[in-house]
Amino acid sequence: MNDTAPPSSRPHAERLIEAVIFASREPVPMRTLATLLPEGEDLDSVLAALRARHEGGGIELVEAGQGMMFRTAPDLAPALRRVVEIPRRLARAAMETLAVIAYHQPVTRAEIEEIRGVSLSQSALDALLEADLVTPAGHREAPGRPALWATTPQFLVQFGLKSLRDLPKRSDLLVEPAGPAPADP
Amino acid sequence: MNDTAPPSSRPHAERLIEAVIFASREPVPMRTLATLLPEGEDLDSVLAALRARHEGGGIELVEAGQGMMFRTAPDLAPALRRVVEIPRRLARAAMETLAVIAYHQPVTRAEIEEIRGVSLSQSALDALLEADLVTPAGHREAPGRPALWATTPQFLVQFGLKSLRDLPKRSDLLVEPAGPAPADP
Amino acid sequence: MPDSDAAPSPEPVEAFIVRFEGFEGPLDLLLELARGQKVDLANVSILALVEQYLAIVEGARRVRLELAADWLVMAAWLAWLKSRLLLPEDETAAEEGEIAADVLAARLQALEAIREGAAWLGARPQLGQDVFPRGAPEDFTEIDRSRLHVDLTSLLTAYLAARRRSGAKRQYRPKPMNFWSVQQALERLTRLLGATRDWTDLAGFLPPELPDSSEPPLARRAALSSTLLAGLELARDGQLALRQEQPFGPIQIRPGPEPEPDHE
Repeated sequence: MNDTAPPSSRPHAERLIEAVIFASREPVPMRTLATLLPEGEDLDSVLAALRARHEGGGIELVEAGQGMMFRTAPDLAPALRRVVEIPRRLARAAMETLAVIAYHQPVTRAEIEEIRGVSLSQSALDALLEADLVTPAGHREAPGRPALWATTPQFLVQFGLKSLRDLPKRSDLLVEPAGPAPADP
Repeated sequence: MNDTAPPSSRPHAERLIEAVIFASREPVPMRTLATLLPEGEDLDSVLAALRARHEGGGIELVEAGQGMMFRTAPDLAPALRRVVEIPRRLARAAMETLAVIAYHQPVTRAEIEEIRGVSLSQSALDALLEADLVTPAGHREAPGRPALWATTPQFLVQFGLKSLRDLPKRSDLLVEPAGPAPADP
Repeated sequence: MPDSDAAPSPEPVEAFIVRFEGFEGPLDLLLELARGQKVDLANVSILALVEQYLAIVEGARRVRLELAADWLVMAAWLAWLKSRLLLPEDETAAEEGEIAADVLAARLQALEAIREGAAWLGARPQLGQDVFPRGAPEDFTEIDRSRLHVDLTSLLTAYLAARRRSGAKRQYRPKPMNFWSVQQALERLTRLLGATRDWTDLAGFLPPELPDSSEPPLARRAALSSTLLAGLELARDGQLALRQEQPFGPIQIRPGPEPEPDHE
């Protein structure tokens, strides 16, 4: 065992994984964590112990994108906002555009406009690009070869999602399951 | 584990201070921390509790400058360190000098300058000496007994050559006649 | 306009006109109107929506003359839809109306789903807004620059660059080309011809500096052609004769005029 560590030391593997995730601003990929782990240790159980240890604390361990990260507990947000610098929130149009791209990706600008029923403002697209939430994803092989848009890995991190599958299903979003629209009387 | 705290069991003040220090870019000054504390809470005891909580873990609370910050435990540093090799490139002058020495060795400094058409900078020669690519090789029996330069065995290793004969012939390199020059290697 | 009996009371219509610019386009307004029906979106009355929309756009035009084109385009399409729904001319028109109403309902549902999706995203704790990452990340990466990145190509490129640079400074000095001239061949042939009686290979009269084919072939061929030219010159003057037994065979010479009786 480590002779420099304090006597009350927790398991080496847990300390190591805690340190590397804690030190990083971005989620640490599972692969990286696995390579750090001593032979024979199980990453899942180490992570479970770590999560339990921080439960109810000021920071919590979450899975975001393809990795693990610490972030502050959500209920502390109001108090933290007074101290930490906060970027502007996304405007409604940008947020809706983001939702369209998230649900329909890869999607063209024309399709976004069709779904929202309004033309896409440059400022909304700029805001999403600047926040690294969306990215061009090639072209559709159709007349004019329109550019396609998709969400970025940062999108998952920003909203604390493990993958795009974590997005609620369309049918869950509509209050009632969308049946066939009835004809008007 | 006896320290697995049930959710929200830790005091609010401790959670808040933990989160603020975690999320801040710089060490958080004591003054700032004090203003965040609810009336009647004592900062020193909160910090003491926080420090005790992380003792023996992967991270520790340390005082840096006039503020508090979290750092990974020093004993973990060797396990976390990752060495990335980024090989250096030789500067252009050093590379040219090396090439002239390789093709014309043993060669004097004056001859190198004559062939390159510019004076030889000490830094270029130093770089080659430091990289163990060239070495002094005696003196020319001529007025002033100028030092001669030649390539080292390391030069062959570095460029993956079995011997100097593996270098492409000068006549194969130079399309136009080279004019008066020392004999081919 | 027969709007007062079909459309709801004019009170909410006035409110909509006031907030007209708050809507993000016609579809946004239609969705808001559909929500106002307080029923599941799947059971919304398209006809009621159409009439409300037309009433609002009509009202807005009374207040302001200019109205963005997409509002009017939607109004025209809804007016067409209304006619198909209310008084279809025949079965085909009625069917067209039903399909169009379904399309509109589906578009409203799609927009509603996106609205809910955006709301769901907006309600999540957002990194940098509600929850915060490590503010002062530590980097454990060490960069080792002790190794050299070199290859043979860069060495050769450097050598050529060095030679080219110094070469540009040197004065151009064409290499002297020492070829055996016709004049020299003429002198040598005249001199040697005296010692010859019989047919002799032309190559035997080449200068002694070209003993064998190890010399650059260019110099040898130049000497040979000069000697041949000299031989032809002397033959014209009748001082010697030339013959070649077969094409590309050795050319031979001997002193004296053209040997006419040779074949007889």
